[in-house]
Amino acid sequence: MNRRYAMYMVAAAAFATMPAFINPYWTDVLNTVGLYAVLALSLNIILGHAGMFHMGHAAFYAVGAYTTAVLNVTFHVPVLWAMPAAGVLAALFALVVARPIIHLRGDYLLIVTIGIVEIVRIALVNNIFDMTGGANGIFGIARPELFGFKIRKPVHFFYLIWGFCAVTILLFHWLENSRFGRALNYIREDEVAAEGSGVNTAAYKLGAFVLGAFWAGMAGTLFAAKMTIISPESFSFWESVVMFTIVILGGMGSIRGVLLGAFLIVGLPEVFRELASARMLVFGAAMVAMMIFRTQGLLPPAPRHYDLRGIMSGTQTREERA
Amino acid sequence: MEEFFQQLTNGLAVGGIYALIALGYTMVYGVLKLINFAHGDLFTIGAYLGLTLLTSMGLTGHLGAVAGVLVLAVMVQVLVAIIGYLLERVAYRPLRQSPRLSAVVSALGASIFFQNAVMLIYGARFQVYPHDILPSATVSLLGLDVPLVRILMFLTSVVLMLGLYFFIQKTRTGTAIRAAAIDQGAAKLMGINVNRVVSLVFLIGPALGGAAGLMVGLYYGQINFTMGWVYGLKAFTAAILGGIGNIPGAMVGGLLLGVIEALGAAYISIAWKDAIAFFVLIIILIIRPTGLLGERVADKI
Amino acid sequence: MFLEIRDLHVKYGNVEALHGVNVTVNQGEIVTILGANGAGKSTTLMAVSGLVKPSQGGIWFEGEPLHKLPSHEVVKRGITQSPEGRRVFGTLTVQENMNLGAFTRKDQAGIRRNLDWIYSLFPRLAERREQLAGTLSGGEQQMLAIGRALMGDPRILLLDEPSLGLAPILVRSIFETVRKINQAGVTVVLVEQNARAALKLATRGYVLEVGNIVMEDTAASLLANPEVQNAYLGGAGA
Amino acid sequence: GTVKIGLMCPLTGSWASEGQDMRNIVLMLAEQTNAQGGINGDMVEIVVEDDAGDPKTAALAAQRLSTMGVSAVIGSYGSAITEASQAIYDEMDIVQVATGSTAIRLTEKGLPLFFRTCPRDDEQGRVAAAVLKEKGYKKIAILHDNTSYAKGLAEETLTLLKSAGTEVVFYDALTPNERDYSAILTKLKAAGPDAIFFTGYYPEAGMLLRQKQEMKWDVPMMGGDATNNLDLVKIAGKSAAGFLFISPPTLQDLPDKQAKDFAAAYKARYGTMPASVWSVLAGDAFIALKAAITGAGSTDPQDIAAYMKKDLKDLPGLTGSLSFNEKGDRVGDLYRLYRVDENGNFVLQP
Amino acid sequence: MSLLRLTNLTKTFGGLIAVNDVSMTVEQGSIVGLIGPNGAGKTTVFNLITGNYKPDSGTVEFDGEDLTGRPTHRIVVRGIARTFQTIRLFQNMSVLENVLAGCHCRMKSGLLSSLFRTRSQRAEERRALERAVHELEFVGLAAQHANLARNLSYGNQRLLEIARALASDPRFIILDEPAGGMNDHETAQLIDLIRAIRDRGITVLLIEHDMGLVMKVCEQLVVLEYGAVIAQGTPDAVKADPRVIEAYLGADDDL
Ligand SMILES: Nc1ncnc2c1ncn2[C@@H]1O[C@H](COP(=O)(O)OP(=O)(O)OP(=O)(O)O)[C@@H](O)[C@H]1O
Ligand SMILES: Nc1ncnc2c1ncn2[C@@H]1O[C@H](COP(=O)(O)OP(=O)(O)OP(=O)(O)O)[C@@H](O)[C@H]1O
Ligand SMILES: [Mg+2]
Ligand SMILES: [Mg+2]
Repeated sequence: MNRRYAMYMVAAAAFATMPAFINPYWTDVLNTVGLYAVLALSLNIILGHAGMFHMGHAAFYAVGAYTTAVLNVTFHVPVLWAMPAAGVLAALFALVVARPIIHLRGDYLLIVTIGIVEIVRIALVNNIFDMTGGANGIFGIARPELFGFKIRKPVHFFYLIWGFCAVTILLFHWLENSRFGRALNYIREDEVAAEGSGVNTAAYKLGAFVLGAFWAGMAGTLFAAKMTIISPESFSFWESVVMFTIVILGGMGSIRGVLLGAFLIVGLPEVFRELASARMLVFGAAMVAMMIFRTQGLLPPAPRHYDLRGIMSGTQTREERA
Repeated sequence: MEEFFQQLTNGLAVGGIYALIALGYTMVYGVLKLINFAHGDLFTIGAYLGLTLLTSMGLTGHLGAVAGVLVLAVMVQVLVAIIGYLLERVAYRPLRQSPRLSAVVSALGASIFFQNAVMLIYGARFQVYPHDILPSATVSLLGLDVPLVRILMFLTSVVLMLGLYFFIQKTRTGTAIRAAAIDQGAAKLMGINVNRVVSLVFLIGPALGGAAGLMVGLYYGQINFTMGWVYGLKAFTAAILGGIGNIPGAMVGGLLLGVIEALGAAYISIAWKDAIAFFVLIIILIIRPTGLLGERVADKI
Repeated sequence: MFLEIRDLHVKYGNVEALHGVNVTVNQGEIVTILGANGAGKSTTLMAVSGLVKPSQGGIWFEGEPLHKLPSHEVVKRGITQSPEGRRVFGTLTVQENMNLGAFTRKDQAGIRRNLDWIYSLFPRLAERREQLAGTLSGGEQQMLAIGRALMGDPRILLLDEPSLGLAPILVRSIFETVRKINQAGVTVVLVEQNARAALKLATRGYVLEVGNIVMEDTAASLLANPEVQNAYLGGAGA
Repeated sequence: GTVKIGLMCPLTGSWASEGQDMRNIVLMLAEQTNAQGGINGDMVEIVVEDDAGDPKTAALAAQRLSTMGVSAVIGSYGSAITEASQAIYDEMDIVQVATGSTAIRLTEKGLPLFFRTCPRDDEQGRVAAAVLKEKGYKKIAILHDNTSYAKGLAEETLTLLKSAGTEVVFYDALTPNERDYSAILTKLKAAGPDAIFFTGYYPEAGMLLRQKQEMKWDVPMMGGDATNNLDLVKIAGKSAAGFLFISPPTLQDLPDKQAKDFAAAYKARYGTMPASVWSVLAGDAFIALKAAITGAGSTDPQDIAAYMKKDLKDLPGLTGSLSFNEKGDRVGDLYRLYRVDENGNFVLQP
Repeated sequence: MSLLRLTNLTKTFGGLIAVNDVSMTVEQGSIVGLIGPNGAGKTTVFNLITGNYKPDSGTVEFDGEDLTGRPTHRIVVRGIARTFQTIRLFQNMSVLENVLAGCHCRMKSGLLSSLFRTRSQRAEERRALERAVHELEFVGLAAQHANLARNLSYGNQRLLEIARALASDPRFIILDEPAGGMNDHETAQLIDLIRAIRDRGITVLLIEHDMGLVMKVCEQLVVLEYGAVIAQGTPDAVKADPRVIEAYLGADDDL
């Protein structure tokens, strides 16, 4: 176990030195990857772990980004200070909209979540509350500052975004290996049996939505800060599809898989830039090919480890299993 | 009041097309439990193939409008059916035993592929069907002038729906399709050739989609490579609204969606039209969680 | 040879479940396969029906290699199965399930006759013709699964634990029915946990242990065999 | 050495056709320039990046162009897309000449290196209101499509009409990329306008014309400059007759030789004409940059920008003469009124 | 006072009366069998007790408390655990995790303490693991703890369901055909297990068609037919009841 952690640490450290070796463009590509990684990790809680077909995550992302933009541009709240507010508002929104639909099954939930993201987008385009700037969106969002340092260049954002991503990975890893994380998996596997084992399935499903939305809302802050201008088309149904694809292609419920998925889904179209007009054609074919090649996702979740030393009265211990 | 009826016919005309695409969606979904996101693009392909055949072969010139369009429709359906069949073999069959959502992602990939393939082959510009192929006569209905073509399109949708419904409910092959939809293994034990059933469904569904594409091309005239995405999403919504997997449901859902959109645009706001439609959908699903005509089998425990 | 399973190996992923099973069934016999949980009994039946494919060896029916046929062709040859876990079509009615059992048949009159006979066998099903199969009780579903397999007018009937979940009175009538069907000329392969009843009914029996046939004998000898008694009949014969 | 100029345009996505025309035009002009000995003896190299008509992709494309040593970038088409890239070019000291981005605010930010070859929405709104008034329409219906551009124009016109005392009986937005607008037309008809002003793009305008005729409703309709596209007539067919639109002049209406030569060369090379004036504006951007680099004798972005603002006056371009003001906006009266005649030709109105 | 008391329970599906005015009690510390022909309504009675179905009328009282209409997960917390007639395990999770599902309702840590892995959360997790392993050892599946549930044989899957139910620390356990698909040998072991469960102080109510098992372990039997109770009493008395013989057992032979 410790050896594994050490390996992850080394890999993370190596990754942290990346901006020194690549140009700002590729650094910015990595930033986009990181942003989608955070988003997909938050969707993974709902889609991967609880198994709810949610294709409307961009709605929560939008709420977070617009909250940030309005707080910053209209009320001059520093961008990073707006982050908790963005999360909370997105979570509240999730609480309100998810409650009545939580019992819907599979594809019915899927279309309803698509509906929610479309309604949000249309509301933004139509300048709801006279605050979202309609189709123009909101521009002039200030660059974030951290301890007096102005985050401006791609390399600055690299550390902001990937730092946030690292924290997300750690916390979600803990969450996965807890009562909460397991309960979501029970619901995914068999809802009736989960309820019959004493899991309050409705509450947990709602909890997954609220947590996922909270995180997506915070990712919205990062996005607003990075772009300095946001508009409704950045939160279309297609955005949700991209996040959805990252989770499924990477491997439902697998943090490593979702990270890899983010690299591929966001990174490949950039790699294919040389192909000009044909790049999306190749990308589409690559998506099909990858899915066929790894039908369970690229890196399906590894079984959880339980340390049974001192618990098993017999001779068998964790090591013997391996 | 006249405006209301006018809007109703507007809604039914649009809804008829949604319904036709939704039928294909629902067929495929019924058997494979697969949301075939590429279905909308098969619709686009139908529209483009129709245009190519129309302009290259001059069918309507040689055979006259009615016969020409019918021959054209058959050719388009056959071609799109073949593409649908190949799609299933290449992108979906290898995923038959995998988690359902894997196939959904494969479908999304296929959709991107088709959309861009059409763009590369035909160009990104709008393409336009020749004008005046269809008769421009209008029929007086309840004091309204309704274009004849709209009525014909609507009737075509209804006839296809009824035909499909009887095919699924009453014929031996239809029963086989329904059985394979529930449990493929058990269906094999009944002596059903499941691969053939799936292939058949992937011939019928895309053929319907292609027919709808041709219809849109002929009537509205203007087609482009992204149109399938919008229509596909609408049709998926319609299928769910009616209860996915259910053939009359797709019809009812499609028509209803068209009417909701028209009335929403007329009496609430044009700009919020789609939001209103989704809102109504959500309310309906909250009340009836498996759609209007969807089966509601209690989970026997 | 009527039905012959020769050196059958089946793999699930990387794990081999059958390691070379040999079973022969003569026309008109009732052959039973006994074995503990997970021994591979259901796997064997599934292989005959063509739902799992052998990695080695195969199955021959009247000299024809069945394992090379897709499963619907196997059914056409007259081999039907009442599978483990019943697998009724939950969202179809009882009657539609029965019709599907006769999917490969064309003789309408024969189908009618068969249907009446099965409904008289299981009056409960006749009462519930229009009920969705998924809402039937466990035992009712079991009746439906057996009835559906009989609707195929089989030459060989494969039964996987037909008595599972049935009330004692019905268990008896099921075994009685199997005997009658057999007398009418249908060959039967029976997998049962109720080993005693199965052996009483059967002509011959096989014992399967973790993917290998370990015993093969006439039913009477197996019934008298102390090893069999110990392992499958709950100790010394009652 | 070489002069590197970037081109950022939508090669994929919904606006791919505009982007592909932009690329064709700029590549052709660059080749011609190189054939004539380049700029100041240096060959021109065009670096094309796809922005997919999407702000996020545009930001990445801008980052990428910034790392390739370009001194100026042409593009892009949509205002929101251009806006997502503005800050990046500004921070990297690169001249940007937008081509189809008409949103007012783009040049109100005071970015020193930003230019555009298209006119602004407020200019067009002013012209539109004037034309509608001059034609004597009393009750006007305004329809837009909720895109940033069309809505801006609609709002601008609405304000001007209202302040001039003209009654606006209808104001709403349709959803672009649909096929059936009869529900909207039915509602419009019930409002009883003398004329419809549609500020959106040509595909929807074409469908509206077509379905308006099918309803046998012959109210006059006018469009903004986004309807200036030959495909409009292809889509609308005969029903396009009588349609009015305001726009910068189309290629064939420019009397000067440069435009005529360009049109001939384009047709010879690509087999068709550019579909819209917007892609031609990318050609103007190239011509302006070429003149500025030649004139300034330098590829330094500051020098180029300074030259374009101070010294570049009345340069003959494809769409008329090119000059820029302090803000980077193109100056001059660009808008003309067009009418579609019975044969589907765009006829310049006096 | 009885541990479980059902009073005038009725449940219909459409026109079908699946459970018809059933009243019965289960005493603390007993093993009671619920038998009857197929489709008599036995499983439905279980579903009414555990809140999977809501009764049309009648009440379910547990330990003096009215549980009618409560959500299932609340009922589990009160101390009623169950197994299912058709096995419902979390097929793609490990055997150990399946049992941990049972522990869920006895744990407290929520979203935040899980997210931040607090000290009390870790301690609680440790205790749950101990409990889960204990239950696996109790049913004899400890060696399989790391296997996926779906890779267990049918009989072992049934045992795993029992372990999961036991891990919720119930006072009352209901088993729906626990011996289904088991041979005589395995059934004999199951009988020992059921007795051991009772010896832990847990009251048992079970449905079973294997008369051998029923006669050996049950102290009390209730017989349903067409949704109604037609007999109850000791196994010997019920076995001799002509109505039960006619409806359920059939003519006596050595089956
Ligand atoms: N779909 C499957 N995937 C993986 N392994 C399987 C699968 N089906 C069966 N097995 C394994 O194959 C072996 C044989 O299983 P099979 O179901 O044939 O046994 P059986 O004799 O019918 O047992 P039972 O009495 O429990 O029905 C077992 O070890 C089982 O775990
Ligand atoms: N959800 C449902 N919808 C309709 N009918 C149902 C439903 N659940 C059960 N039934 C019917 O109610 C009756 C009682 O079913 P139940 O499952 O309780 O029987 P059971 O006594 O457990 O039988 P078995 O011993 O065969 O399992 C059956 O006739 C069944 O068909
Ligand atoms: Mg078995
Ligand atoms: Mg039952």
